Amino acid sequence: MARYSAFSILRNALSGQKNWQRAWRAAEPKPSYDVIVIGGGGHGLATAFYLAENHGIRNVAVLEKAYIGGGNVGRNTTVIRSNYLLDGNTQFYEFSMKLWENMSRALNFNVMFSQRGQLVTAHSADQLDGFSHRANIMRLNGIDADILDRDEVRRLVPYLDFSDTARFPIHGAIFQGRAGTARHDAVAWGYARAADGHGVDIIQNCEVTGFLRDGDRIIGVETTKGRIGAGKVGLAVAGHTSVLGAKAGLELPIESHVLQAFVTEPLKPLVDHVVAYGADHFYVSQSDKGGLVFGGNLDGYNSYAQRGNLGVVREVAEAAIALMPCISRVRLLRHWGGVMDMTPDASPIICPTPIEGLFLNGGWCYGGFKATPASGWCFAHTIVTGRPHPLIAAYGLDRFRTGHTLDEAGAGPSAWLQ
Amino acid sequence: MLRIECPCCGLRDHDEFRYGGDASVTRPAHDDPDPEAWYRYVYVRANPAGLHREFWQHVIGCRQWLVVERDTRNHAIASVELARQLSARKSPARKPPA
Amino acid sequence: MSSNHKRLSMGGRIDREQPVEFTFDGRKLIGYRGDTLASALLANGVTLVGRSFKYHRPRGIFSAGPEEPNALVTLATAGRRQPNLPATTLELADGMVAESQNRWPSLAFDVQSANGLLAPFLSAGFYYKTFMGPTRRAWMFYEHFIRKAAGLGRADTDLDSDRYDISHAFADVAIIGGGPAGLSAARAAAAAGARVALIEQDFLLGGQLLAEPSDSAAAAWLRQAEAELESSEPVTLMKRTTAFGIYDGNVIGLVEQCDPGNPLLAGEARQTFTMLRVRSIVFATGAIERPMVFSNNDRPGVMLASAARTYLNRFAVLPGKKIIVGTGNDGAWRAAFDLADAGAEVTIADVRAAPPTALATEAGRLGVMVRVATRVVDVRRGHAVRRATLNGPDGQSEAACDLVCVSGGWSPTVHLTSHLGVKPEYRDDIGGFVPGAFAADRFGAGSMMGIYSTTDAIEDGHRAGTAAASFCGKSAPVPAPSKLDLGETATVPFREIPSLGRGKAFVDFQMDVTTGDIELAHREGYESVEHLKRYTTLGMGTEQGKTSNFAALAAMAALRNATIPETGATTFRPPYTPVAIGALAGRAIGHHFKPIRRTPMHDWHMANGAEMLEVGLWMRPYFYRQSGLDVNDAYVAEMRNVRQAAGLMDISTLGKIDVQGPDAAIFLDRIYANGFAKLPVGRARYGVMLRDDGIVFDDGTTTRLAENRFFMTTSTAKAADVLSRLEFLLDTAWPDLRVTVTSVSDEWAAMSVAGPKSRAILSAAFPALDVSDAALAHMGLLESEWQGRALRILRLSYSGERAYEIYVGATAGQQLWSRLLEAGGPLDLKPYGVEALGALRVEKGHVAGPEIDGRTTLDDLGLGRMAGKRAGFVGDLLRRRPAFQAPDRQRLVGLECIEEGKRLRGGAILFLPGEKPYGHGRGRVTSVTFSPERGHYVGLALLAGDVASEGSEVVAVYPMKAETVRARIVSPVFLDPQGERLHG
Amino acid sequence: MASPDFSLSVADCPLIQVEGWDGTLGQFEKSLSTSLDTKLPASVGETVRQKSLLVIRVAPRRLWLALDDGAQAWSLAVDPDLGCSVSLGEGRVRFSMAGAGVAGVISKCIAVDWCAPAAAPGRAVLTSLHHVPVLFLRTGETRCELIVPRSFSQSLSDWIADVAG
Repeated sequence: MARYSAFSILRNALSGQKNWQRAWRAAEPKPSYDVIVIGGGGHGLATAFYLAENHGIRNVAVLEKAYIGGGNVGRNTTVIRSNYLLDGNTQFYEFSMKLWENMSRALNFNVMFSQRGQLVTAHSADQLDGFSHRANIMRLNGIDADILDRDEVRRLVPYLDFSDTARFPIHGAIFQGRAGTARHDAVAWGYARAADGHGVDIIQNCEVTGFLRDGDRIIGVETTKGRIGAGKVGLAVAGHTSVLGAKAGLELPIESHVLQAFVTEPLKPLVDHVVAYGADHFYVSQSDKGGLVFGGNLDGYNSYAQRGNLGVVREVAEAAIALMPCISRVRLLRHWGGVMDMTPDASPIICPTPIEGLFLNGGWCYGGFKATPASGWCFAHTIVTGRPHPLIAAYGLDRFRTGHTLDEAGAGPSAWLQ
Repeated sequence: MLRIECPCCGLRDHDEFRYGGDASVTRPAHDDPDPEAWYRYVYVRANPAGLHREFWQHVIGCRQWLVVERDTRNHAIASVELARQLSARKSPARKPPA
Repeated sequence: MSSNHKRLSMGGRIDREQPVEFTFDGRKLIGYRGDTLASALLANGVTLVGRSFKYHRPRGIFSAGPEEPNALVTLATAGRRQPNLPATTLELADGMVAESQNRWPSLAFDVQSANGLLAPFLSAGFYYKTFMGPTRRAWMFYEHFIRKAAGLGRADTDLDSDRYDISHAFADVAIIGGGPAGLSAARAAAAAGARVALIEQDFLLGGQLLAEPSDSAAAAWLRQAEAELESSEPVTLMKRTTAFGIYDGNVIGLVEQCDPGNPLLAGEARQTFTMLRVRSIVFATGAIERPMVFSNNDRPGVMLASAARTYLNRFAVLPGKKIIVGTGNDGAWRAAFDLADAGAEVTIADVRAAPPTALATEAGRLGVMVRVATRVVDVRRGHAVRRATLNGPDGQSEAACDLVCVSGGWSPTVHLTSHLGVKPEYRDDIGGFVPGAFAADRFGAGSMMGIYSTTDAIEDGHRAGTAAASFCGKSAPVPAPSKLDLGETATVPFREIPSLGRGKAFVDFQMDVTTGDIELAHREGYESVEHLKRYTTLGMGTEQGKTSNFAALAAMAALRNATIPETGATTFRPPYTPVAIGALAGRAIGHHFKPIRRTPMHDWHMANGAEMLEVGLWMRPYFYRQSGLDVNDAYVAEMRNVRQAAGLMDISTLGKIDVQGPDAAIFLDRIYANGFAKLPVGRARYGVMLRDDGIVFDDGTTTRLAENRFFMTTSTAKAADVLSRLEFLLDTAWPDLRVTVTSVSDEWAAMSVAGPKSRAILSAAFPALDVSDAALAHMGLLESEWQGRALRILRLSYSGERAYEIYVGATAGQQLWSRLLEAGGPLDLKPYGVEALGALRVEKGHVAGPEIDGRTTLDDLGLGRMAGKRAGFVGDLLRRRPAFQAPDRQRLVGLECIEEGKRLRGGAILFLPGEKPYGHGRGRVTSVTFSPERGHYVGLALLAGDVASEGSEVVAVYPMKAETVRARIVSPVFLDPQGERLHG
Repeated sequence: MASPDFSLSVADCPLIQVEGWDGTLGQFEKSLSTSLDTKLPASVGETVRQKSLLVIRVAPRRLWLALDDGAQAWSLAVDPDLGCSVSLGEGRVRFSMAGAGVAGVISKCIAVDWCAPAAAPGRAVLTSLHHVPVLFLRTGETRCELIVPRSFSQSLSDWIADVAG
């Protein structure tokens, strides 16, 4: 794999761009692999990369039913943060943050991780107390966090609504300076290219239609490109975990729901941070191309359709203006939906499964993008050792039976309310 | 915007309704002592990519809970019924007092 | 140059009687009513209009519609700034101030056009390959400059001074597109008896008919159709209205622009967002002409052939005098003929070896030079074209020109149909994508279905309109459509061939994506359509690739040596054209973002110094300014007054539910963790409800009013959720229970009188009532009437003091409130707010929102004894799960601060003395208050059960204020553990 | 507020809700019909006027008895084995709207088709206005009423005034 660098750009510019190589090979399946990862999204590709990079397991295939990065890794609003409250979440997401901080260099692919800082507005003293609790936990776990008062918020983001007509006046905010955004497609492509560099086969247009078994053990998969044997199989198809899980005979506490994302026309720099509205469902950042990228709440009913409803579009627009009135004249360019695995506690599931040889990585709800590197890292470890990596010990499937749920919002087991 | 044909109120935008999730799971009897039955009722979901039976309450209208059959791939609605009628069919109401 | 020197003296659909003054980059110019900004600029000879996104190349006007990739401008009226608008869709208005964008210092001389020189380095995706060093945060440095360079126009941070409306509309049939097919469909559907909404984005109906001469048969047909529809009762004509998205449930999102020719009156909306709900839809969205791909095809002076014809015939502008028309289909010949007829010197370069002879004959008649098997391969650089290079059978030659018209064929506008997942299908015979199979209630008509002749489109629209009406059950006989034959010949598709020139050949003009970028993407393996788009940014501009999609697809197909269907199709997302976010929000802005709930005593609070607090949608008194300077002073004073005399609190926000029926007691027994069946009539009981997963859901008191009737209160926050939950259980799980639940939250004004003097105050306020302890014991109920309204007095206490909750009909709330203050005044009765209420309950050890946080069980909150050995209630089984029984499970404790001059804070993390303060600790402080009783801060906490022994110490750590405080674990009941004050 | 095209007036709204149990609904309705001396609306959205009383079916087993403002209050005895009643009149407010512009104002408030049979004069529609449950009563060609929860009434009348402005 030729390294990317300023020098390589220069050299190729002078040779008319004719000498670039494929970022990853157009691989066709071999008869069998040590590990098959189903799902060519961020998590699946990261898993394959860390299998090779951390564990030296290179006889690996990533099977993608369409094209890599076509699911949620390429549809999300790209926010990366590590501001989690509960023991089991806090450390995992901070580990992920640390991997993000070195990702471009580790992959030799610029994923444009931009630590522009994220703030969530608070609209009452009570809410700010709640944020302080969170910030205390973050600090006590070695994570940066700040609490801002109204004036500090105003200095940082003067374009928010500080007027008398604000329905929910801004009281303060919680701020994480190391939070930010990344270029989502680049994450998929960067992992794909790096994994490919280690010999991993990335096989596109290869849909898994069933599992091969020897007794209770999974020994491979049926695909649209034929049968492929595998020592172990990892499932990383968040959004469609139930569909593939059912083929393997897994019973899961997952529902699929749509979360919409929105982008505006490209503008000169306006929003320098990631800003989330604490009084309703809205968060926004500005991409490097200049579009404001934002989102809101789930559509609120089970869905596998990658599209959203107009009611939510309207609610998101209302919340957007409530937070930053100047967005009123900005025009929405495009909106789309992603299918989320929603779990009853809004925390993910990464673990070995009751079926031997099958490992599960799913249930990412609307928070999967920021977890991509840590998820891949820990899932690879889990697949190799057969035991959960310590950082994902809390993400077992069994927790719903035992009550060890990780419900950050306390919203309860109705997945669509999470 | 989904449009749901409420058997009482007619065709309405779905934001007049409150979603109640999977209606194919059976709630154990109130005094069912089997924790596994409750675990499955609360947590385990088939989550089909296809026809899904689900509860909706016309909360801003007649307040009736409905059972809607909807295709989760394209939101086509196949049927809408009053949940009370369905549950009464399953467990007939007690006889009126004499 | 004189103004409007490119304007013809006759023809067009502009009103020469109504001149319109506008400015472009500070230049004052004149156009006419009926112009777009683009047509007016062309009429004035302005050809350089903007700069491109990445290379800052000079760009002119390319199209005559919303597909415009190049001529983006900013409307720069103060307070109404609006960037990135296609000049081709802006209806010219008096006083319009337009500016070019993405250039500095000026449009003609732009510093960043030097980017063009760097182009070899700025190939697609170059940024993925560099800017990774030297340090880990290097990207943050580079990104700063990249962000500044990117973006197109600048948005204001000022408030939007315009108004937007939202409206709900209904029809049987929506017809999207007011061209020949749409007009014909509307006439048919209306004749069949359907209620029709005809939606047209332009300010004139007609679609492609507007490109026909204004004195032609087409114009006459159009006038007749329009008149007929205008007078047709069931037809609503919606001009200046874009159907931006099709959503589930046959809901269409529309945005209507106001007429810029009429200044907005006060209160009039700039745009109206309409949610149109229909039973069937006819898509008559037309087609968009494709560019041709050759070197420097982005230069000002290169224009779509259909656009040139539109500027000529609709706007009476002759955009060039010496014109080359490059094409491969018949349609562009008609443009060539009209341009020639208007006096231009025209040469047609047709890639086909043998175009139809009829066309060639006509060309000869009009003096149009024809070069067959010839294509445009380059145009000379500059701010406007001067020469074009043609490649034909005799090799390359150059030709002088001032306009190059291009037509690479047509792409049906399938954007809207694909919003709901109808996949476009490629049709080889027309060389384009048409919608795949429609659902039964959707119909397509005209050129969006690949039907390009006007005669056929009218016929097709008629068919679709009739069918759409019939779907709605409207089948009155429909007369045959009036015919219009423009004599078009069939459009034969041709396959794009790679550019032969040397310069950049653009596929996506706005995003500066070239054929080279597509080759590079292919070389690097980004060959699926979605990868191609994402890697090159193709189609990501404001026009969403309306002109670029097909050419890119064709180029990738050629590179992959695949057919177009094998290469794929892009998925179009709403909106069809960009929509102002303000329009989507309508009037739900400012105070109207969410409705406000007011209690019956709201006006009194406002008039009497209450500082208000939002709780959900409710406004509640936070504290009263007469009690203290700020909330911290005030709540302690209000608290003291309750403990020493009496306080009056507005508790109308509590959820209130009327529960009735022969089985009401059985029902309550199931939904509460504690029992209610044996509750005597006239008595109240505190109850806790669990969720199915065993976590505490809500708490409140329920009073038995009669054998079959209970009065339930819930927390303010959970009122709606509790009611729905109860209805859910009754409708779905226990339909055999004869019980009904009704919200009576709005029915009752509720107020609490708390404090040692409360009984005396009640006696004074209600002299006719016996409120003695014998008549009204703790947890007792007294029902009566006051001023003709129902009155309920419940003796309940939240503060730990003797207290009464008084419920009266809402219309009498404010009156009773005043009466109580009047009667209680001599006894020091004073109002208190939410902050004091919270403090009082903490002192008494009652749990509330911070403890009932959706993660705690009955046992966690020290309420396990309420359930005792009961079974069969909601949440019973799952509350027994192992995690909830663990010895280190966090449980409710009381804490008191044991360090002089320090305080506890909610959100502090608890550690054992000597333990390193790292990680999640042993628990947390949930609620605190200064306790006037104790003289220091006390708090409630959730603390690991294995270390929570009363009397031992913990350390409360609060890093956000760098505080560490020692505290002692005590009973959570800080006040009167025996409950004597309830009777004091 | 009032203009030639649109007027809005606000008044109290005496209202009683009655409901029969599953299984004995027929008996309940018969007895109710007798005591009110009128037939009852058959389906949700239908109304029956009896002197100063408007009977509205709001759910399959639930009726609202709305009295004209100022009419004499009355009490209603319901056999608890057949059903129950609860007074809701203190908690509701009645907006009366009229004028040539009323359909236009309503189209900016609620998703109800003014021209549909379900919204014809004499019909009732339960729907939402700015997320708040309201009962729309079509009272004439250019008149209608909204019965709204009292706690939201100020906010909703402000909303209507704003959209009508």
